[in-house]
Amino acid sequence: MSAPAHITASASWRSDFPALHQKVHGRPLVYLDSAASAQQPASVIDAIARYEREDHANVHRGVHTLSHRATEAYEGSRDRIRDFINARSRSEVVLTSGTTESINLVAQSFCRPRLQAGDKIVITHLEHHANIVPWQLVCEQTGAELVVAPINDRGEVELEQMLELIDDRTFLIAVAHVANALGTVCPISRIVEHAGARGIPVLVDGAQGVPHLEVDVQALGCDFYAFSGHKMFGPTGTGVLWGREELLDAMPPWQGGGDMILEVSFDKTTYNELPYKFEAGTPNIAGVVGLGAAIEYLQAIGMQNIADYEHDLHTYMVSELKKVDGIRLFGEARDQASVQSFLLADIHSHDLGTILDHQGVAIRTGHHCAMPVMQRFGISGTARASLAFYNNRDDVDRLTAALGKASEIFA
Amino acid sequence: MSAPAHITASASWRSDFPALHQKVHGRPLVYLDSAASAQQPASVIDAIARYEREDHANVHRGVHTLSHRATEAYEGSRDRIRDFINARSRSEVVLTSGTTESINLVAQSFCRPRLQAGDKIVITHLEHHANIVPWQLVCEQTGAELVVAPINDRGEVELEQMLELIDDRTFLIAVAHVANALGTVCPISRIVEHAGARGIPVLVDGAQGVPHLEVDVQALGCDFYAFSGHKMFGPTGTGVLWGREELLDAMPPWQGGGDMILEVSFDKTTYNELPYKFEAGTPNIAGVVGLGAAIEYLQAIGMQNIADYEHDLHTYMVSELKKVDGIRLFGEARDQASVQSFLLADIHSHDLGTILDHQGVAIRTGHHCAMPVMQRFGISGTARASLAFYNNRDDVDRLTAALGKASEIFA
Amino acid sequence: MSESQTDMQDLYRELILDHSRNPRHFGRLSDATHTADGINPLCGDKLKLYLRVDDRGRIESSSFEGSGCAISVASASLMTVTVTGIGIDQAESYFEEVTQRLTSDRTEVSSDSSYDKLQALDGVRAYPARVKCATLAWHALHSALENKTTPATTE
Amino acid sequence: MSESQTDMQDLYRELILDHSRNPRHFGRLSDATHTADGINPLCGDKLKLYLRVDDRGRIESSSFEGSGCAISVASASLMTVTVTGIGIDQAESYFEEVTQRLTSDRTEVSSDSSYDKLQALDGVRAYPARVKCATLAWHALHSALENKTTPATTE
Ligand SMILES: Cc1ncc(COP(=O)(O)O)c(C=O)c1O
Ligand SMILES: Cc1ncc(COP(=O)(O)O)c(C=O)c1O
Repeated sequence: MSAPAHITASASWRSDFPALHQKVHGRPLVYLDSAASAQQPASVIDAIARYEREDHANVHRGVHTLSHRATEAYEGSRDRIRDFINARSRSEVVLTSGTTESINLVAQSFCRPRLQAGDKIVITHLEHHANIVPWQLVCEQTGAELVVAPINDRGEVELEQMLELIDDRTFLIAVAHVANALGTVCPISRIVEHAGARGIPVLVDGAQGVPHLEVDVQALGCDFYAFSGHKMFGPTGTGVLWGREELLDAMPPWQGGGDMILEVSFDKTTYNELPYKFEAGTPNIAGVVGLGAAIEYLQAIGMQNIADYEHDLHTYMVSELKKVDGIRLFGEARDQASVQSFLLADIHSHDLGTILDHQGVAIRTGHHCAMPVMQRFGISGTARASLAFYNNRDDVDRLTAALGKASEIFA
Repeated sequence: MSAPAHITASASWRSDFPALHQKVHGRPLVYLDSAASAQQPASVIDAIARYEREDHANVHRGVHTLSHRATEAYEGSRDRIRDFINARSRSEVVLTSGTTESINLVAQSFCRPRLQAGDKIVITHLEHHANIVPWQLVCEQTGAELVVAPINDRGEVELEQMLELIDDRTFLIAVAHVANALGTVCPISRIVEHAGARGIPVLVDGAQGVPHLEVDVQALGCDFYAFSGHKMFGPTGTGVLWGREELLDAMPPWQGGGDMILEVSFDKTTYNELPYKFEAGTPNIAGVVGLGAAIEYLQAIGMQNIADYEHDLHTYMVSELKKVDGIRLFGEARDQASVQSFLLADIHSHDLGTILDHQGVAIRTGHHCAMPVMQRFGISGTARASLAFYNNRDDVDRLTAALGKASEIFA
Repeated sequence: MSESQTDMQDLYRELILDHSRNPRHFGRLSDATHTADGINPLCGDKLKLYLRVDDRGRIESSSFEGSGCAISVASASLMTVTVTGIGIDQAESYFEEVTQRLTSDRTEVSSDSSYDKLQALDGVRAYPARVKCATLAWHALHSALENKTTPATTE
Repeated sequence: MSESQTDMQDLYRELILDHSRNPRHFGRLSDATHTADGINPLCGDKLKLYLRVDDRGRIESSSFEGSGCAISVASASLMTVTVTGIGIDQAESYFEEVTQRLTSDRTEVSSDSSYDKLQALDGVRAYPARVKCATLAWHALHSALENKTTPATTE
C-alpha cells in the first residue's frame, strides 16, 4: 500500500466520525484510545436517533406496527452479526450488554453447574480483568482452580508451557484473541487444535479481536466468542456471546424474566429456545440497532483493509516511538494488533496522560484492567496508544511531539 | 383540574415526543403501549446523540478530556437518579441494564449465597415474569420455596392472606409497585410495615411505579427498588437497582470484570466499593446519559402533575370503555395506575391488536409477561391500553372508535 | 367503507372467520401416533396437534386442541382438513409450500389445486406480525412428523 | 513558550516536582500506631500511610510507602511534612481544608500560614481528572485517624 493511498482512504473514513473533529485544550483532538472505547461513525449515531424518533417500541411482544418495526430492526442486527462473524445460525448469536456479561454468562451458566472441585480453568497472564475475575468467582464457588499460562518478555503467550498445563482436569480454556494492554495476537488456532483433540472447550475473549481482525468463528474453531459493541465503533451497552449451538442448548438459562420463557406458571416454567433463552428482559434495542449499523459500516470498508491499514500505521508508530529518547515499549509480540504500550523515562503514566491530553492527544494510562500484566513487568501502569483505521500518520507525529513536551517538563 | 388545562398541558408535552407525530396505516398514531416501552422526548434523543458526537470515551479509567467528560456525564446521571428516588446516597444507586437484571442481581447475589432449603420467598399473583422467574431459578438452586399471595377479582392483592403467608422462614418479599398487566397499585407500605417488624427485607419491582408515581425509596421503606429506563421515557438497556447500603455492602459481587475491582492478582482480588462493586465492565454510558436527561424532563413536569393528569385520563378511559358493547375490563383495583386491560366479546386479543393497529391505535395484546395473571382469570391474554402523560382524551376516543370497527368485522 | 376496513377484510375473509368460529377436527385424538405442541410466545397461541398415521405413511386422521387468535385457529382447522387422508410426504410438502408462501414475497399460485382453500391464508402476508399465527399449526405438523419433543415455535 | 506548556507548569510546579522526585518521610514506620492503605482505582496509585500518635494525640512521626504519579507522591510527601508534629484534630482539619479546597471552586487562601506550602497543590484544580491523585494521601490520613480497615479510595 503506498502512502498517498493510506492518506486518502483514512481521511475519508475519519470524516465519518463526528467526535474526531473537535479541539481539546485548543488543539485538534488526536484520539488514540480506541481500545478503551472507539468513536462511532455518524451513520451509527443517526441510526439510533432515527430508530428512537420513528420506530421505537418493545420487541417480540407486540402486534402493532412500531413493535413490529422495532423487532425487525433488532433481529435484523442479529442477522448482520451472524454474517459478520460467520456463525452457523442466528440461534448462536446471544445479545448481551458487553464482553463482560458474555464471559460471566459462560462462567455462571456453562461452568458453575458442572465444575467440580479440582477441575481447572486455564487462562493466560495477558488477560483483561473481564477474563480473569469471572473465573476467580466461579472457582471460589465450586472449588475449581484457575491456572495461568505464562508470557514472555515480548508479551507473547508461552505456547508450549500453556499446552503443558492442559490436562484431563481442564474444564475450559479462556484466552484473549488480542490482548488489550499489549496488543498481542494470541495463537488461538494452535490452542484450539490442542484443546479440541482433548474435547476441552475454548472461550475466546474477542473484545479487541473484532475491531482489528476479520473474525470467522467457524474457521477459528473455538466454542465461545465474546465481544463488545463499543470497541467496534458501535454503542456502549451492547455485546455478543457467540457459542456453539450444542453447548448453548445444554446450558441452563442465566437470568430469568420476560422473553426468555415460553410459558410460566408457578408449577412449571418452560424456557424459550435459543438465543432467547439467554436474553431475559427488554434488551438494549436502540443499542443493537446501532451495532447493526456499525457492522454495516465496517463491512463496507472491509475488515481486511482495516487490518492492513492498521498494521502499516502501527509499524510507523513503533518506529517513530523508538526514536523518542527514554522510551520503553511494552508489548513487542511478533503478531501484534495496533495497540502499543510504553513508558517514558521515569515519568509516571498518569502524568504522561495529563501532559499529552494538554496537547490534544488522548491516550489511556494505568493498568488497563490488566493488573497481572503490569505485575509481570514490575510496573504499575503504562501509557497506551491504540490506533483505529480513522487514525493517521499525523496523529502519530502529534503523539511523539507531545512526548517531547513531557520530557521537557520533567527534564 | 379543568379539562382545558389538561388539554393545553398534554398538548405541549406531547409535542416533545417525535415518535408520536407520525402516521400508521394512514392514520395519526395513537400510542397506548407505554407500559411496554415508553417513547422518548427529543431532549433524551438529542442528549444521547450529542454525547456520542462530542464526549464519548470510556468512563472511570482515563485522564484525558473526553474520558473525564464521559465520566462526569455518567456519574451526573447517577446523582440525578439518587435525587429522583430520594436515595440516601449515590452508593446505593447501582446502574444495571434494566429491571430484569436488577432483580436477578438480588436473587443471585443477595439470596443465593444465604438461602437455605425450606426458606421462603413470597411474591404475589400479580407479578411480571421478571419478578417470578429469577426467584424460581434461585429456589431451584437452593431448595427454597416460592410462595404466592393471592389476588381478588378486581386484581388487588389479598393483603390479609398475604401477611399470613409471611412467617419466620420468609427470607424475602418481592412485590410489584404497580402491576403491569392490571395496573394495580400494591399496598407497599402495609407490606413493608409488616415485614419490617419481622426483619424481612422487601424488594419492590418498580418498573411500572416510577413512570406513574412519585417514588421516594426512603419513605416507601423498602430495601430494594428495581426499575428500567425505557419505561420512564429513557433509553432501553438502562436500569437501576437501588438497595440499602448495609445490604448492598454485605453482598458479594455478581459479575466479575473491569471497574468492579480495586486490585486484581492471581492470588487475591479486592472488590471496589459501592456502587462500583456491582458494575462490572463498560456500562451503557450513552444510555445512562439519556436516562439522566429523561429524569430532568420528568422533574420539570413534576411526577405529581403526571400522576394527577393520568388519573383523570384513566378515569375517562374507563368510563368510555364501559360504554362499548361486549367489553370486559380486567383490573379494577381501587388504586390503579393508568393501565387498563380488557377484552371485547369473544375476539382474541391478538386479533383486536391487529384491527386496532390498522386504525393507527397501538395497544399491547397477549399475556404481558404475566401469564399467572391470565391463568388466574382463565384467559389466554388481554388487550391492554396504557396511558402516559402524552396521551389525551382524543386518543381514548380513537381507541373506542377502533373497538367499534373490531366489533363490525367480527359481527 | 373505509380503505383500511377493506384491507382488514382481506385478512379476515369469510372462510377464515368461519374456520375460526367453527374449527374442524377440534378435539383430542385418543389413538394418535404422532403429536406435537405448538407455542407462539408472542401472543400466547397454543395448540396440541394429533395425527394418526397408518402403516403406509398416510395420515388417517388429525385433530387439534388449544386456544389462539382467529388466524391461528383457522389455519389449524384448514390444515387438518387439508392433511387428513394424504401421505406424510405430501403433508410435508404442504408445510413447505405454506410457510414459504407466507414468509416470502412469492405470489404465484401453486399449480396444485388442493391448495385452493389454503389461499384464504394469503391475506396474512400483508400483516407480517401475524404470519407466525398462520404458520404455527404447520410448524407443529412438521414437528409431529419429525417426532420432535420440544414444543414447536414460530421463531 | 506555548500557552499550554505554561499551564502545565502551574500543575507541575517546582515544589511538586521536587517532592515527587525526593519524597520526604518515604518508607516504613516500624512503631506506627495508625496505618491506612490508599488506592486510586483510576490510575493505580497506591500508598500505605504510617502514623505514630502519642498519648496526647500529637502525630509524632509519619511516613508513607507506595507508588504513584508525581501529583500523588508530592501530595503525600507534603502531607507528611505538614502533619508531623501537630495534633490529630488539626490534621483532620487539614484534611477538610485540602479536600474542600481542591474539589470546590473556593479560591480564598486559608488564613493559616502553615497552609502555605500546600498551596503548591492548587494547580491541580484546573485538572479535575487529577484531583483524586492529590487527595489520595489525605483520604488515607483521614482513614488512618478513623481507624478504618478498608482501603481509602478517592471515589
Ligand atoms: C412490572 C414489571 N416488572 C418488570 C419488567 C421488566 O422490565 P425490563 O424488561 O425492562 O427488564 C416489566 C416490563 O416489562 C414490568 O412491567
Ligand atoms: C480484551 C478485553 N476483554 C474484555 C474487555 C471488557 O469489555 P467490556 O468492558 O466492554 O465488557 C475489554 C475492554 O475493556 C478488553 O479489552
